[in-house]
Amino acid sequence: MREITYRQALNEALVEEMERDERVFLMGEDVGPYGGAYGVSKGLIEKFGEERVRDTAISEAAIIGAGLGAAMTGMRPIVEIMYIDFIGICMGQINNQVAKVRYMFGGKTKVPLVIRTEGGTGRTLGAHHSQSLESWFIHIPGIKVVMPATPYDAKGLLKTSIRDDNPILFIEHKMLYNRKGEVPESEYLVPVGEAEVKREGSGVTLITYSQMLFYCLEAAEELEKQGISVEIIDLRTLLPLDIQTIVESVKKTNRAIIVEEDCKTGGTGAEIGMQIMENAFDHLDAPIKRVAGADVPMPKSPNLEKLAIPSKEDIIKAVKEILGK
Amino acid sequence: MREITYRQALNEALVEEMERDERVFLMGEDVGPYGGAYGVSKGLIEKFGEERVRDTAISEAAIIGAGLGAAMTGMRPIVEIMYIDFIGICMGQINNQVAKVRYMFGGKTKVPLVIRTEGGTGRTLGAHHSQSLESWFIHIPGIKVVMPATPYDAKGLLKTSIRDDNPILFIEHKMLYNRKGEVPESEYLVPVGEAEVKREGSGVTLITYSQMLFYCLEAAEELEKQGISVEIIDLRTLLPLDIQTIVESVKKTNRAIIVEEDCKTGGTGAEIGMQIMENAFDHLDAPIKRVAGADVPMPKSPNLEKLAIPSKEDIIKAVKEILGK
Amino acid sequence: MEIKKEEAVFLLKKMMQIRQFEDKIWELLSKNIAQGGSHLYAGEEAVAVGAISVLNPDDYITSTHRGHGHAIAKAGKLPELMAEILGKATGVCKGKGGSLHLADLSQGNLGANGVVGGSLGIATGAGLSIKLRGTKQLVVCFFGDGATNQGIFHESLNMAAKWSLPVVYLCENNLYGMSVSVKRASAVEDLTKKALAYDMPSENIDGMDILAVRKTVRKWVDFARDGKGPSFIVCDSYRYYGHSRSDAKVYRTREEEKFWKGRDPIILFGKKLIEENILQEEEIKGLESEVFDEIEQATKFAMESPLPKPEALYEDLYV
Amino acid sequence: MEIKKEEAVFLLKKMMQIRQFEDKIWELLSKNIAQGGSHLYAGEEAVAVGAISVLNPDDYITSTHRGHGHAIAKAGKLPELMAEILGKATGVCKGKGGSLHLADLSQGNLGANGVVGGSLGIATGAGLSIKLRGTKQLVVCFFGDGATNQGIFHESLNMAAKWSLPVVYLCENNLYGMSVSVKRASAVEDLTKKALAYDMPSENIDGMDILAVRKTVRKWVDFARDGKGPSFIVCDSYRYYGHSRSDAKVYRTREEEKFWKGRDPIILFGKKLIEENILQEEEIKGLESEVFDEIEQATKFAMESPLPKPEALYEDLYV
Ligand SMILES: Cc1ncc(C[n+]2csc(CCOP(=O)(O)OP(=O)(O)O)c2C)c(N)n1
Ligand SMILES: Cc1ncc(C[n+]2csc(CCOP(=O)(O)OP(=O)(O)O)c2C)c(N)n1
Ligand SMILES: [Mg+2]
Ligand SMILES: [Mg+2]
Repeated sequence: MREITYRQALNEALVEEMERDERVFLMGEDVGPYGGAYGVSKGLIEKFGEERVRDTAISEAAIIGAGLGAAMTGMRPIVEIMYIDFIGICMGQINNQVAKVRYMFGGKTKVPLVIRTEGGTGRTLGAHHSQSLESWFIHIPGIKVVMPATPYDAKGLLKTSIRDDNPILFIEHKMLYNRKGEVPESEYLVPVGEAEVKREGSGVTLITYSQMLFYCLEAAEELEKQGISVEIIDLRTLLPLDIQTIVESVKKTNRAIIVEEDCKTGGTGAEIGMQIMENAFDHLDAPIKRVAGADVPMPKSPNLEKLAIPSKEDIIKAVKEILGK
Repeated sequence: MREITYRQALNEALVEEMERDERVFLMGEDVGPYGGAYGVSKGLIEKFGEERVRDTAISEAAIIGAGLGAAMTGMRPIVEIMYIDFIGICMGQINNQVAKVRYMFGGKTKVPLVIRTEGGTGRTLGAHHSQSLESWFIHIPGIKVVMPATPYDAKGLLKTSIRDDNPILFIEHKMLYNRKGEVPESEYLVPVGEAEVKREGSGVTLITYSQMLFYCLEAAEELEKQGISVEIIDLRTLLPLDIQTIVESVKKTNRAIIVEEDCKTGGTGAEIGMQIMENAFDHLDAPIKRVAGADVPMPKSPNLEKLAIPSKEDIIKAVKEILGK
Repeated sequence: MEIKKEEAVFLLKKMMQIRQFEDKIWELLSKNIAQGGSHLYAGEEAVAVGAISVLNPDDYITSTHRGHGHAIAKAGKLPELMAEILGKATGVCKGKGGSLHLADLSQGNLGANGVVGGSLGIATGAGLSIKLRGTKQLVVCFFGDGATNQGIFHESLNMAAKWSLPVVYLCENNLYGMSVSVKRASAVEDLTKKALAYDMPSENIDGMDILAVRKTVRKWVDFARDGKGPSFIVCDSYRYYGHSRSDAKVYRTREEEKFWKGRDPIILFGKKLIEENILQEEEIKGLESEVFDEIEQATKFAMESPLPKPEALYEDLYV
Repeated sequence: MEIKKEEAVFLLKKMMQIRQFEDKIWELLSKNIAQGGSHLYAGEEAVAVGAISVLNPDDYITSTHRGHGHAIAKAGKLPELMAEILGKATGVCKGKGGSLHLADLSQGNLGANGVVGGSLGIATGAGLSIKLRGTKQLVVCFFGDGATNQGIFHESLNMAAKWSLPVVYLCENNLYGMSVSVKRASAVEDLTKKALAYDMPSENIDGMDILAVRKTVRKWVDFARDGKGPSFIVCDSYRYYGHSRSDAKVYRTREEEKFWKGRDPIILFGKKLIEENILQEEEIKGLESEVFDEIEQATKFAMESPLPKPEALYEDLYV
């Protein structure tokens, strides 16, 4: 199968859905001629024109608010927040408006809105351009949170997200844009809300998502050489959480480690861990572990930045610990 | 000892600290002649004048930003966000600026800023005036999160928070303002970061905070009559979490239930539960339970609002379940 | 006065409906039958009724925390609105929204909002949607004087002006945001100046005079429909009740209240209609008692309606 | 020209330091010695140097994502700044901040900011602090044209104007916010209009002419120090490099770049000084090579400095 980058995969998803449905349009900072800060929307303005590919002012709150208003009145907007680090500025709009209008209004409206953004560490950009804030959003009933790791999932999930009638926060990862992977030429969709076992194994289940998937896969390779078998689940969607797939795996391996890039305290691993405890306590042979980011703002120094997020070695160490090796 | 309300206790703390230190001032919407939406700052403008008790425009982002700027340059501001529901509007300022400047600047500044706000359900105000959003903030390294339940703790913790050189999110509860409790006439402080065992017991540990403390206490009374002994920990501070006090209790009771008013998924109970698992797994005789709010925006209807948060009955039921009764 | 009798009756009655509706809510609040917060619109009727009366049914509005008046003016049905405020299953939002979240999408009311300034972005996006869909609709975005100090107000006006969106931004200046006067909150007292930052046309009018409101709003509605873009209208008005139930109104004088009540929009319009021989005193009395009956019926409906079923808690969240 | 030689040398040298510093950073970025983002200030030197040169040492500034120039102008030491950009332990923020977060509290620099508009509130609060403490300090708040479309810009200006705070809001209009021109982002091209919404005095000046910048900023600094309140200055300028390393600059023409480089603030000022016989060509050359040496030394210091120790990860978070 052909291999394309995560960036290209996302770009194809945008193009295909905009061709398919003229209610779909894209709006955000520098999404036009510049093609988006990470190049995902390159070529779109040439293809679809200025009306459907709209460069906005640096006004995150109005971007989200306007996306919502358009979604409530017959359009299917995709809005972009350049870095998830800036999403605090429009958190009021996302939490109080986007996520709540449908419920507050007794189900009498729907919000087919995709908020595309980008997060994670790896480019030594410091504390305002390296955050992983997904856990705020799994605490907001009314939205869904999607975080693809592979080009295949990126394309399939973005297409599905655009067709979903619910608001979706779609979080890409800055270190994955250049990563290549197999993506079919023909159309396909990946359902929102389904995790996937990306590697089968028997000794321990690693539950992860986004960039950390690749750290886990590398760790698993190395562990295999040492005779340790690891199963890896890529959540792909964080809300709703596919707890069933997780529990099935944990029932098999009896051990779970959550590997997450965000700050540990109050992070996504806490919720995932609690749900495992609530659903599979009797199957656990050891306490669930979290391999997570440090509880600090992201430091600039490249060495500290690396230290602040899980490494392959951290994962290997945790696996060995949980296995008592 | 004399009994005063939570509102009065907070008011006294403000007065005492403003008298003690002239760098302390209060700023927010309707904090002046109106005395604050819930009356906490009544009488302050008369006592301290317009310079130190400042009514602002409805500009939450600038309120926080200005509080930060003042804190970095020699003042000790207390700023008020009327409802925590609106805090999304200034989330960017809190997350990126307030919490991060000290670390980003290599420790070369400090931020003695108290952000007072109010949350919780109980007045059938609907989805924009009933939220419990504390879990977002335990995921922000750099700030502390304080949530007092009793008048005693409200006063002692507010005074300590004002004297703390770190930024503190101080969350009051709308249903507690009128609640009375013992508060000494003479000065005292309650340390930030320390939980308290509010009721000793042996069968199960209830871990809770803010309004839910009283629900737990009532449930414990009733359970006692049925011969079930419950220990209750009031966290009082959510970040940093006093995990030691929790673990000590769980080692004794071998069972833990977290009772929280916020939406369950991604809530504070997830983090507390995971920390118990990480620190006391071998002492657990049953899976940790969460009694938590429903994963929905708060509905207006009084009956649905009640259903959406834990009730005394829910707590009793969970205790019996965890004890296998 | 260029107004037909039928139209005059419609306008007068709508204003009376709002007034009596609000007085009734006040009564229900005092008796603790209505719970929670309700920000009452009494005194400002000419603004909502005047502005909305020049719209087409498929035009949109966005409303505020003080939204009963907008909802009633935008073809809202009194019983369902009253039921919603009481949190009943028969309410326009099935009892999930309440006073702060009255919305009726089927009537083009994109919703009240518990957050000051919370609807500004939505209105702007609805305007963008109209432009992209190429219809002849437009949006009237209501908000208070206090909301003009919120960041999103500025971001929205800039966006709408830049993109020439069909949105009329209508500021209800009732002199206070809760307890803080415009004078104490805003660097400019003349709020039309805020539109200068966007080269947006703006006008300040008497919001107690329904005909003035209609005339001005119609002008800017036509402007928007002609594709000429957004506008900013400031309507001076006054809320009769306190901000909410617990408000002791220490921040304003009884004289000021008297002054504004002396300019009551309903009385003013009624007098004018009598003077110009369009309506007779008795007809007005008749209307008043018609409305009285409607409100009584709405109240009865609301009070007798059931609360939502427990299952409703988890309904209506996702599609 | 009313400027003493000593002062002229100071100004020219500061501008040269910034220019050469930025050119060096560009070189280090290209060689991947400097990593991450760096938004370079080259071309805009007259703004930072001109404005900051009229301040007292205990006055505050707040800076932006394009903050190297402000930091250097506000008495920042080149080696520590360079080290910070490379993430070294000897950096002014111990390597934790980086290019986007240069701050030096001891010099009154309240910090650069990775968030557009992120410093507006801080500057306003510092102004409030000055007022409450009753000192004679003031704040110059730098931000870009793009930041004027952020909500907090408006909230801050309103607050400062209402409370008459000693803050000079200084907009560096370099025609673009990343790739989007002022024309495409803002409803008004003349950004001084944004101050009309707050009755705040404002002025638009040539940001390539350091003497014009000094004259105007001094005027508004005096105004603020006299307790007359805030002001809004728009300095027209141009950034020579792309927004960041990866910027292909598709949104602007090479002619436009040429035009602005033809108005280079350092060359312009140097020429004027020669014309007016304040400095000789050789002296300028001498300054340039002095600065060259300083930059080389700073670079050497930065490159040879150690990275932070692993323990540093958890230091400096709480007091
Ligand atoms: C963002 C936000 N801040 C504060 C509040 C609390 N609050 C509710 S109404 C109000 C005053 C609003 O004033 P204005 O916009 O003038 O509308 P009015 O109430 O006068 O109709 C305030 C401060 C809120 N609902 N939302
Ligand atoms: C809130 C926010 N939105 C978007 C960005 C991404 N970004 C960084 S700089 C920039 C352009 C800023 O333009 P301007 O304010 O004119 O400053 P300039 O870069 O031209 O100096 C953008 C969009 C950001 N850092 N913060
Ligand atoms: Mg008002
Ligand atoms: Mg710019």
